[in-house]
Parts: sequence; C-alpha cells; structure tokens
Amino acid sequence: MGLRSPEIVADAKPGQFVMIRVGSGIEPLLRRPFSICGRQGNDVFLVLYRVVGKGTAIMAETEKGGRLSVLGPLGNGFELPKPGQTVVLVAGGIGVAPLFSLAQAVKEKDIQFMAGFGSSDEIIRMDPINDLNGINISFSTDDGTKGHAGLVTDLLDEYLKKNRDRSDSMSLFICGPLPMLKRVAAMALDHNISCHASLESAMACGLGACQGCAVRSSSQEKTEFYHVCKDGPVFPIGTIDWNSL
Amino acid sequence: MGLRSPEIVADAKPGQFVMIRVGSGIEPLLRRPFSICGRQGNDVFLVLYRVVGKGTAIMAETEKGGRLSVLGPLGNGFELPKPGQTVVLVAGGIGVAPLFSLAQAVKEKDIQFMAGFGSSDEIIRMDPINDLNGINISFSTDDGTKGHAGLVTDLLDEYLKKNRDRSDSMSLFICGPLPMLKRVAAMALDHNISCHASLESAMACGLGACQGCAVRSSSQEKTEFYHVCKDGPVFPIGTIDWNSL
Amino acid sequence: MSSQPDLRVKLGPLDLKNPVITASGTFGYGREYKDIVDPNLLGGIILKGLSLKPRAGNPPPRIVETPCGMLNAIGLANMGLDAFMKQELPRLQTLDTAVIANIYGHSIDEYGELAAALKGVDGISAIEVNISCPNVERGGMAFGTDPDVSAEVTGKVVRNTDKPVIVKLSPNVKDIRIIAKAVEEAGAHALSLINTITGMAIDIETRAPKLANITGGLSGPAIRPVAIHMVYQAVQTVDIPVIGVGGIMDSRDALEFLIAGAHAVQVGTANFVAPRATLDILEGLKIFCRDNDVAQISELIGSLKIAE
Amino acid sequence: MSSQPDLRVKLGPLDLKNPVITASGTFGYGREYKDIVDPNLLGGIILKGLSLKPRAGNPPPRIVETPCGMLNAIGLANMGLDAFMKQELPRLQTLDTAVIANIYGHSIDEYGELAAALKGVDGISAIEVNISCPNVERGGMAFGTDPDVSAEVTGKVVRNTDKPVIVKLSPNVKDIRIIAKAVEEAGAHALSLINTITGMAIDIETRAPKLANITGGLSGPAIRPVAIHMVYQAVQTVDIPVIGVGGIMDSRDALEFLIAGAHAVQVGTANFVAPRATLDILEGLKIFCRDNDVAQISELIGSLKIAE
Ligand SMILES: Cc1cc2nc3c(=O)[nH]c(=O)nc-3n(C[C@H](O)[C@H](O)[C@H](O)COP(=O)(O)OP(=O)(O)OC[C@H]3O[C@@H](n4cnc5c(N)ncnc54)[C@H](O)[C@@H]3O)c2cc1C
Ligand SMILES: Cc1cc2nc3c(=O)[nH]c(=O)nc-3n(C[C@H](O)[C@H](O)[C@H](O)COP(=O)(O)OP(=O)(O)OC[C@H]3O[C@@H](n4cnc5c(N)ncnc54)[C@H](O)[C@@H]3O)c2cc1C
Ligand SMILES: Cc1cc2nc3c(=O)[nH]c(=O)nc-3n(C[C@H](O)[C@H](O)[C@H](O)COP(=O)(O)O)c2cc1C
Ligand SMILES: Cc1cc2nc3c(=O)[nH]c(=O)nc-3n(C[C@H](O)[C@H](O)[C@H](O)COP(=O)(O)O)c2cc1C
Ligand code: FES
Ligand code: FES
Repeated sequence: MGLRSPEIVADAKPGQFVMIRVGSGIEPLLRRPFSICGRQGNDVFLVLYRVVGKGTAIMAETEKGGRLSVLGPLGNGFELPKPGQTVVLVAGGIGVAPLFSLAQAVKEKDIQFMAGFGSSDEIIRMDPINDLNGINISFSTDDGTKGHAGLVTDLLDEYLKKNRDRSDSMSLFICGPLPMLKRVAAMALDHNISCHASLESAMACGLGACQGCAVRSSSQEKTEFYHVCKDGPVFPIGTIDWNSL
Repeated sequence: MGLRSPEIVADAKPGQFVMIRVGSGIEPLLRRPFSICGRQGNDVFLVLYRVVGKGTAIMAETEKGGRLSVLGPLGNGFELPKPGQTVVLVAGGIGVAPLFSLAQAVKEKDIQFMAGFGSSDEIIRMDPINDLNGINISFSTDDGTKGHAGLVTDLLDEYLKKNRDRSDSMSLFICGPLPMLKRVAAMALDHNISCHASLESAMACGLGACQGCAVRSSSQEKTEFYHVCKDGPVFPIGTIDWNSL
Repeated sequence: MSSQPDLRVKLGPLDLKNPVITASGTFGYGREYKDIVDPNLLGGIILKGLSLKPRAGNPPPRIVETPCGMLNAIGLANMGLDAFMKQELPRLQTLDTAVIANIYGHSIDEYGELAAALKGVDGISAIEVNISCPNVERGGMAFGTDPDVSAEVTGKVVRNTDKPVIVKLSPNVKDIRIIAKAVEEAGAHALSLINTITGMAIDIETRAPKLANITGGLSGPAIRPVAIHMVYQAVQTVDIPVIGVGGIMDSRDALEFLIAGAHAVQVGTANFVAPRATLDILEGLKIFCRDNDVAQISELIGSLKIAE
Repeated sequence: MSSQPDLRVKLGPLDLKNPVITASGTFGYGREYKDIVDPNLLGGIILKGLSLKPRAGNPPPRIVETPCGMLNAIGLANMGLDAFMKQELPRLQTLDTAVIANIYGHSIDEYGELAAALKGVDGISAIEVNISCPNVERGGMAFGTDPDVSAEVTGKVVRNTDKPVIVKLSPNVKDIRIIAKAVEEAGAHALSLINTITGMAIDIETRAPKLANITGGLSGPAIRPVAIHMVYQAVQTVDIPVIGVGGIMDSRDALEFLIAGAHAVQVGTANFVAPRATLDILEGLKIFCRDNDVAQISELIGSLKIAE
C-alpha cells in the first residue's frame, strides 16, 4: 500500500521501518512494524505486506483514501555498500520489502536479487525493482512453479560457487523467514562474505523504550541483547547469536 | 437500517427487539439491543438507531450489503390494544422506533402519535407511519423549532385534558428517555389510563440467562426484579418501581 | 487414525462426551438457549448458582462492558433450592449430558445443606462449589480466598454428597496453588478456575460507579491470560483435574487451556457474544484434532512444551 | 473561573505541574520519545526500573499481545546504577519536570543501597520503589505480595533517602489494602498501583508458551477495571496519595482514576499504542475541566459519588 507522508519520505533510509496502527480502537492493541519498501515521488512511501493475522487483515480492509497512524521512519536501515561491490540481495517471501528499497538506493549497480517463495502464485510483484539497471533477478519456489525448484539458498549456493573468487567484493543483504536467514548467515560466515540481515521481532514501542524486541548478541562482552527496533532491524550477521533464534 | 432475515420478519411482533453484534471482533464485546421498528416486505426488517457510542458508530460504518450477526426477535413485544381503543403513542427521540412497529400493527386505527425531540434537525423520519390511515402525528421540540415548544409530556397533558371523558377507552404506549417515561407513567397512573412502557437496560445475553438487565418491580411479593430482555422490554407501568429508576 | 477424533475426557469420576461445558451464570438452566444450542451436544452444562433460599440479586445496573470484557454484579440472583427442584430439575433430568449444579451458601453449613439436598438426586451429575463469587457480601469470595475456609467448605460438601465435587476458585488471591492444594486435600474431585476478577468502572459524567454494587466481576477475553496462568499453576500443584475458564471465545482459546493442562473448559461470557459459541468451539476442536492427527483430544491435555 | 484550569496536584511533598506521568518501563529515560513528547509538558516521568548492577533481562520473546492488552517479561533489563549516573542523569538534570527513579533490588539491602546512592542527587525528584515486578526470580513481586517484607523494603528506602518515596504495589494479592496500609505505616509518601497482573499465553501450533519466560505481566486497557478497583480500595485505606496506573489510554480513563481518588495517573502501555498519548490525555483533561467548570483539577480527586 502507498501511504502519503512527505516527512517520512524525506527522512527514510533503505531498511528502515514504520509502526502502523491498524485501527483506531484498542483491539488489536499494538502497532505493527512494516518495512518501507520504496517511494512514489516525494510524498508517498510504499509498504508491502502479507496478511497473516488480524492486524494485517484490518489493514487489507482499509479503504483507499483512508487514514492510518504511522510512526517512523524507525531503526537503523542498511549501510549502503561501498562502490564497486557486488550487491547480493537474498529474500524469502515478504522479506523482499526492505531489499527493494535497498536495491533502489544502490548507486553503482551490480545487483543480484534472489527471491524465494512457496509457489509462483505467492510471488510478490517485483515492479519496484524490475526496471532498475544492473539488476539480475532470479526466483526459486518450493514447488518449482517458477524459477528454481527448491530453496532460495540453493540459488545463493550456486552463485557463490560460481563466483568464489569474488567473495571479497561481495556484500550480502538478506531478509526473510528465520530458517532461511540462519542458513544464509552460516553460508556467509563460511565464505567470509560481508552480510547484513534485516531481522524481525515482536515489538511494542519501536523506539527503544520498552526493550521488548531483544535479540541475543554473539558477544556477551559488548552487550547481551540488541534491540531490533533501535540497534536494528539490520545487523551485521556476526553480531547476532543465531543459535538463540 | 434494513436487515434481511425472513426468519426474524416472520416471527417478530411489534415491540420486540434484536441483539446485534456490531463487529466480528471482541471489542466492543457485547451485542447491542435495538427495537424492530418495521419491515419491508417479507424479508427485511428495519432498525432505527442513533449513534451514541462506539457500537452504534461501528454500525453506522457497516456498508450496504454487509453482514451482521443478529439475534432475535427477543422480548415480549406489545400486547395489541383491544379494538375500539384510542391508541396514544408517546415517544421521546429514538423511542419512536418500537412505536412505529406498533402503529403499523394496530388494526382498527384511532392513533395519536406524539413525538418529542430536542430540535427539529433531530426529528426522525416518520415515513414508516406517515401514510397510515387514522393516525394523527404531533411533535414537540425542546427549542420550539418544530411543533410545540417544550416537552412531549405537554402534548400529552393537553390531550388528556381535552379528552378526560375518554380515558377509559385509551391505551397509552410509551418509549423514550427515562425522565419522560417517569413523567408519563405518573400521568397515566394519575388518570388511571392503561399504559405500557418499553424500557431500556444494559444487556448481555438478551435471552433471560444472565440476569443482567434487572429492573425493580413494584410488588415485592411477586418478584423483586423483572428482566427487561425476557419479561419486557414492554411492561404495564404499574408493575415497575419507577422510583428505583 | 479414525476421521472422527475421540473428544471424551474424564473429570475424575465424571465422564464427559467432550470437554466443552457452559460456565455457571452465563447459560441459565440451558432452557434460555433452547432454540440455539442443544445441550446434549455439549460435554456438560453448569447451572446458574443455586442457594438455599431464593435470592433477588443486586440492584441494577448489574453489568457494564469494559475493554474486551465485562463486569457483572448479578449477586447470585436465583430461584432457590425448592423452586429449582420443582421448576427446573424435571426438564434437566431428561438431558443426555452432564448437568452440574453450582452451589453457593452464606455459611459453611448452608453449603452442606445444599449438597445434602442434592444427594442422590437423579439428573445432577456433579456439584460445582462456588467459593469465589465477588458479588455477595458474605461467603463467596471471602471463603475462596482463605485456604482453611476453602478446605472446610470443600470437606463439608464432599461429606454431604455422593456426587463428584468440583470446587471453583477465585483468582483474587496471591497464590492460587495454596488454595488449590488445600481444596484437593479436602477431597475435591476437580477444580474450576477462574471465577471473575474483582473490578470497577466509573461514569465520569455522573461521577458514580457504573454498577449499583460499586464493584463487579471481570470476565471475558481480557482475563484470559490470567486464567491460563492460574490453570498452569494449578495443574502443576494438584493431581485432580482442572477445568479451565476465563475468556474463552473460540476453539483456539479452548486449546490454550487444554494444552496448559486443563481437562475441560467452560465457556462463559462468549455465550452472550455468540450464543452458538460452545458449538463452534466443539467444531473447531474437532477440526484441530483432525488437522493435527490427534486421535484423542485427551492427548492434548497438558501437552505444553517448556524449553529447558 | 479562569479559562485555563489549574492542573497542579500534590503527591505528598512532591508538587506536580499536572497529574500525567509516564509509567516505568514504558517511556525509557524519556530520551527515546524526544521527537514526540516534550517531557517538560508532563507532570513527571518515571524512569525504567533501575538496579544496582546492570541487568540483561529475560530471553526473547519478551512481549506478546493479548485481548486489549499485552504481556511483557522484560525482566527489568537496565544499564545499572553506575551507567545510569554517567549516561542518563546529566540530561535528566536539565529537565523541568518531576523525574522519578524507579528502583528494584534483589534484596532489601540492595533497595537500601540504591536509595542511598540516589540520596541528595540533583535532578531526581522522587523514588518509586518497585516491589511488584512479576518478571524476576527474586525480590520484585515476591516482596510486594507480603505486607511485612513490603514494609521492610519501604522503611529501608525511606531511611536511606531524602526524597519522597513512592511505593509501587502489585495487584497479585488477595487484599491490596493490607499491603497499602503496611507500606504507609513504614513511611511511604505515596503509592502507585497497579503494576502488571501475572498472565500467560500459549502458542497452540508449537504448544509452547508465547514468552520465553513462560509468564509475563498483563498491562493495557484489559486490566483497567482491576486497577480502578484497587485504587478505590487503597484511597479508602490510606491517607497518603495514590497514583493510579493500569490501562489508561485517554483522558476519560485518566478521569476515572482521579474521580476514584487517585492524585495523579501513570500512562504505560498507551505510550506504545499512541506515542503522544500523554499529551493527548493532558489536553483532554484540560477540556474536561473547562467543559465542566472545574477550576482546579484537584477538585476532581476522589469526587466519586456513592449512593447511600
Ligand atoms: C522490522 C520489521 C519489519 C517488517 N516488515 C514487514 C513487511 O514489510 N511486510 C510484512 O508483511 N510484514 C513485515 N513484518 C512482519 C509484520 O510486522 C507482521 O506480519 C505483522 O505484525 C503481523 O500482524 P497481524 O496482526 O496480521 O498478525 P498477528 O495476529 O499478530 O499474528 C498472526 C499470526 O502471524 C504470526 N506472525 C506474527 N508476526 C509475524 C511475523 N513477523 N512474521 C511472520 N508471522 C508472524 C503470528 O505468530 C501468528 O501466528 C515486519 C516485522 C518487523 C519486526
Ligand atoms: C430493548 C432495547 C431496545 C433498544 N432499541 C433501540 C433502537 O431502536 N434504536 C436505538 O438507537 N437504540 C436502541 N436502544 C439503545 C441501544 O441499545 C444503545 O443506544 C446502544 O447499545 C449503544 O451502544 P453504543 O456502543 O453505541 O454505546 P456505548 O459505547 O455502549 O455507550 C456510549 C454512551 O451512550 C450511552 N448509552 C448506552 N446505552 C444507552 C441507551 N440505551 N440509551 C441512551 N444512551 C445510552 C452510554 O451511557 C454512554 O455514555 C435499545 C435498548 C434496549 C435495551
Ligand atoms: C453474568 C455472569 C454471571 C455469573 N454467575 C456465576 C455464578 O452464578 N456462579 C459461578 O460460579 N460463576 C458465575 N459467573 C462466572 C463464570 O462462570 C466464569 O467463571 C467467568 O465469567 C469467567 O469466564 P468467562 O470469561 O468465559 O465468562 C458468572 C459470570 C457472568 C459473566
Ligand atoms: C514493557 C513494560 C515494561 C515495564 N517495566 C516496568 C519497570 O521497569 N518497573 C515498574 O515498576 N513497572 C514496569 N512496568 C509496569 C508499568 O509501569 C505499569 O505499571 C503497567 O504496565 C500497567 O500500566 P499500563 O496498563 O498503563 O501499561 C512495565 C510495563 C511494561 C508494559
Ligand atoms: S520495540 Fe520497544 S524497544 Fe524495541
Ligand atoms: S440480558 Fe441477560 S437476562 Fe436480560
């Protein structure tokens, strides 16, 4: 959906998110976090969402022209890859959303975009990035109805094997369901490739105040927990304790 | 609003009500009671409501063609006046609703319909009964913008004074805000006129199960409380302890 | 597995055809819902609280809606034992479901008298002892928040009846486990929890309490997390079965209680919101069992997985 | 009357410019809301619970939504006293509002040490003693549900500080009046109630608790009737002022607490739902006062009308 807010559009960085109040009542109570996946002009930013529960169901009923209370932009967002890097974006399902905004922001483009879905009918419209120059999009589906039959990690695996010599100049950015993230994180650590993951977590405030969105850090010395809303949602994979997730 | 339910239309008696679930969620939680105020053909019954809080606000947003969960018809309804009686209907505000259905049901018509409102712009559309034969409608408004300037009880008072000799053959039916009901009840008792009032009360079940809708009876011996949903909503005024209300 | 899951559960000596029961005070005597719910389809029905003498109940207003819940201060209005035996019992005796009488006394002796009066009475499958009503001056919650008195009431009822005794506990305590243990030791066959949580609401325009009784009992989905927690605590403390009640609106809610360890569930406020709620819950349980290859619903009871 | 109602209230020795305060743990150190709420407009801010040593808090998931509420099991994650003094205090000292530190100790002595460490510290207007956190193994609620221990903790803090002492009570008790009285007698200057109600939620798909900590504290509008009732009970029992907290979403809710007898209110979960909630409440209170010819908001405190 497109949401008009010149302020948010002006401030937002790729990978940041907003907290949306899906109704005006007290049930459901909490705001829902959604990545900013792009913009239309200077006024409207885009949110791409999947209906999974009552909050998103209510959003889907919100009429065009209606008003929603939106808090944002929130979170750290992606650090843009250095020029000359090959940008590899790996998304599972709705995880494409933050990566769209990143793909749009990368200046000197050499982008591999790998997106995995359950089935071809679940594939999210890629038009925000379809027309970008220098982007190479590949799909996987669990049931083989589009692209590679299997996991998106297979695509990555193959790509990494082919481009083993270039792993130094690669920057991985990933977003998707946890099992996928874990697997990609392991691969990236294995190949010693720079990799940033956009994480999800239950959230209440979105502002770093409630400490509800904790995720365990890999280094006890620094801090035991990071907060996804404030320290993230984007984390260098090495900073996270993936076993705890 | 019109609600399609051939079953309810077939069963409903004037003065009965329905319990409407205003949304599908759990907030607001309870159903809201509304009088059946008439019907359109054999399929559709009519409900006339005033937006006073969140439940009615949600109802007002329900789109045409939408579905609502409706329980009913409930309650006792009006006992139709005996033929030859002069039927005097006194309504305050939205209290017109159940009286509309009664006016439509009275066979041998000699009906006085007195309706009081705050101001002319609050007057409810009277078309369900405008075209009835033998009905005589008069208005009062608090601010005098239509009809008598003052209370609807003034209209009644005047009418009773003029027709003192006929009080034996009169049947009063009243519905409206509590102060109005109390005053009319007192007048009817004074003049010894048969009078039935349709009462309101907070309700949970509408079925006589929860005992939430109690109203104090005038005679301790019979029962200390009646239940508006089951024993009412229509009560002969003599059975109610008006001082407790 | 058979395509029809086995929904039967046991509440100690009491066999239920399924775990869905109506909660006391929210389903009258079943009669009120006759056009909507066939009680014979349910695991059981628990009747409106019964006292020795008729009780008129509290002055109105008696109910008020709150966020995702409601407060009630009915005050145990009921027809009393004699009228019940004459007017309601005969019809209840024709039912093919567990009919559970919910009793309430002003004193420990009154509880005993009620139990004795129902002893051997055909058509009453079990007795639920309400020591947890917040809306009466004497007895009720005052009993149910004290472990010694709770045990005394329980013992009295157990000694005076030949029927399974279920004791319904109040959540308005510091530690439900202490009461649960005391009641178990006093001979209860099962526990119901929770009754309503004491609450209050104020009309800011009139500056008066919204209930004539000032306070009332909070029920509905708002209290479900509290109920689940107390059921979870109780099942770890006692060996007798626990019936979960509090805020169950649909089969998912009912499953939460079963997984937490409840052997059956009671549906209360939901009957007002959706009069067919019990039947919908039953249907939902069946579907869940089928979808999850659960042949017997009793497998789910206490299946909660706690990480080390 | 003047067209600007006087919103000042007194919490014993503490003067507030208005009765709207942020609740501990829901507003961080104020900093997190800096672009949204100017703390200087509020009656006060209560900081996140502070312990002697840094606390990492409980493993995630730490929060889960429930009907009209939420459960949290943060586990009092905080930076600890030393880091607080260095990193947060200097900025807080520049604020022109009541800054209230919320303290939590593992032992009675730790409460004392924390109080002593904050003694004489500029920029801290008062101390709120949290003896009611349900999400920690030791101390917290275990203290706050026992009148003797509650009194001991209170006494210790009072003796170790020169600041007004507010004690925050747990609703997970049988009778809040007993604890309230004990804490008053031990020298508290004010009470806050309520903290969260213990609750639990289960994921029926995984059959695991939704919180890693298994249980959590229920907050939000769902608990408001319980909070209002306890505030009502407390104000009738003690002479010190009571701060109402629990489920306040808008000014109407805040007014319910004031009319019930609270001298001020804390806004917690509402900050998550509507980050500007405190300011909206303040505005709503002003409008209510104007519309109802209330010159001083303190007139409303305890204005509840109880019929004979
Ligand atoms: C930083 C961040 C960015 C996000 N960006 C997006 C986005 O761009 N587009 C999008 O569609 N979603 C996004 N999400 C997830 C989104 O917030 C949830 O899908 C949403 O909150 C679900 O709300 P609901 O009320 O519909 O579901 P609920 O009723 O709360 O939950 C219903 C069911 O969905 C499951 N569920 C809840 N949260 C999630 C989740 N995060 N992922 C998968 N299942 C979940 C629950 O376990 C439950 O079974 C993001 C989350 C975070 C933390
Ligand atoms: C038997 C019966 C028949 C009824 N028939 C009709 C009808 O035909 N048309 C109609 O419009 N209403 C009718 N009512 C009243 C209607 O049920 C209420 O107006 C409705 O429940 C309010 O719901 P809400 O959620 O909008 O208000 P809430 O949010 O519940 O309340 C908002 C405000 O409205 C006030 N309020 C609540 N109930 C009433 C009430 N009964 N009357 C006046 N103010 C109230 C509350 O005190 C509160 O201040 C009937 C009530 C009964 C018992
Ligand atoms: C209107 C009403 C009347 C009740 N009456 C009784 C009663 O007579 N005896 C009893 O033990 N519990 C009584 N209860 C409590 C319910 O049986 C149940 O324990 C409580 O409402 C929580 O369940 P729920 O959230 O599903 O309603 C009553 C509850 C309500 C709402
Ligand atoms: C996420 C969260 C963290 C909390 N942390 C604390 C805390 O550190 N100390 C404390 O005394 N209360 C804490 N509380 C309790 C709140 O201050 C408040 O008492 C409770 O949430 C009820 O108010 P509410 O319904 O307005 O949220 C916390 C509540 C929440 C929701
Ligand atoms: S959501 Fe509150 S700290 Fe992250
Ligand atoms: S509304 Fe339940 S008995 Fe009348």
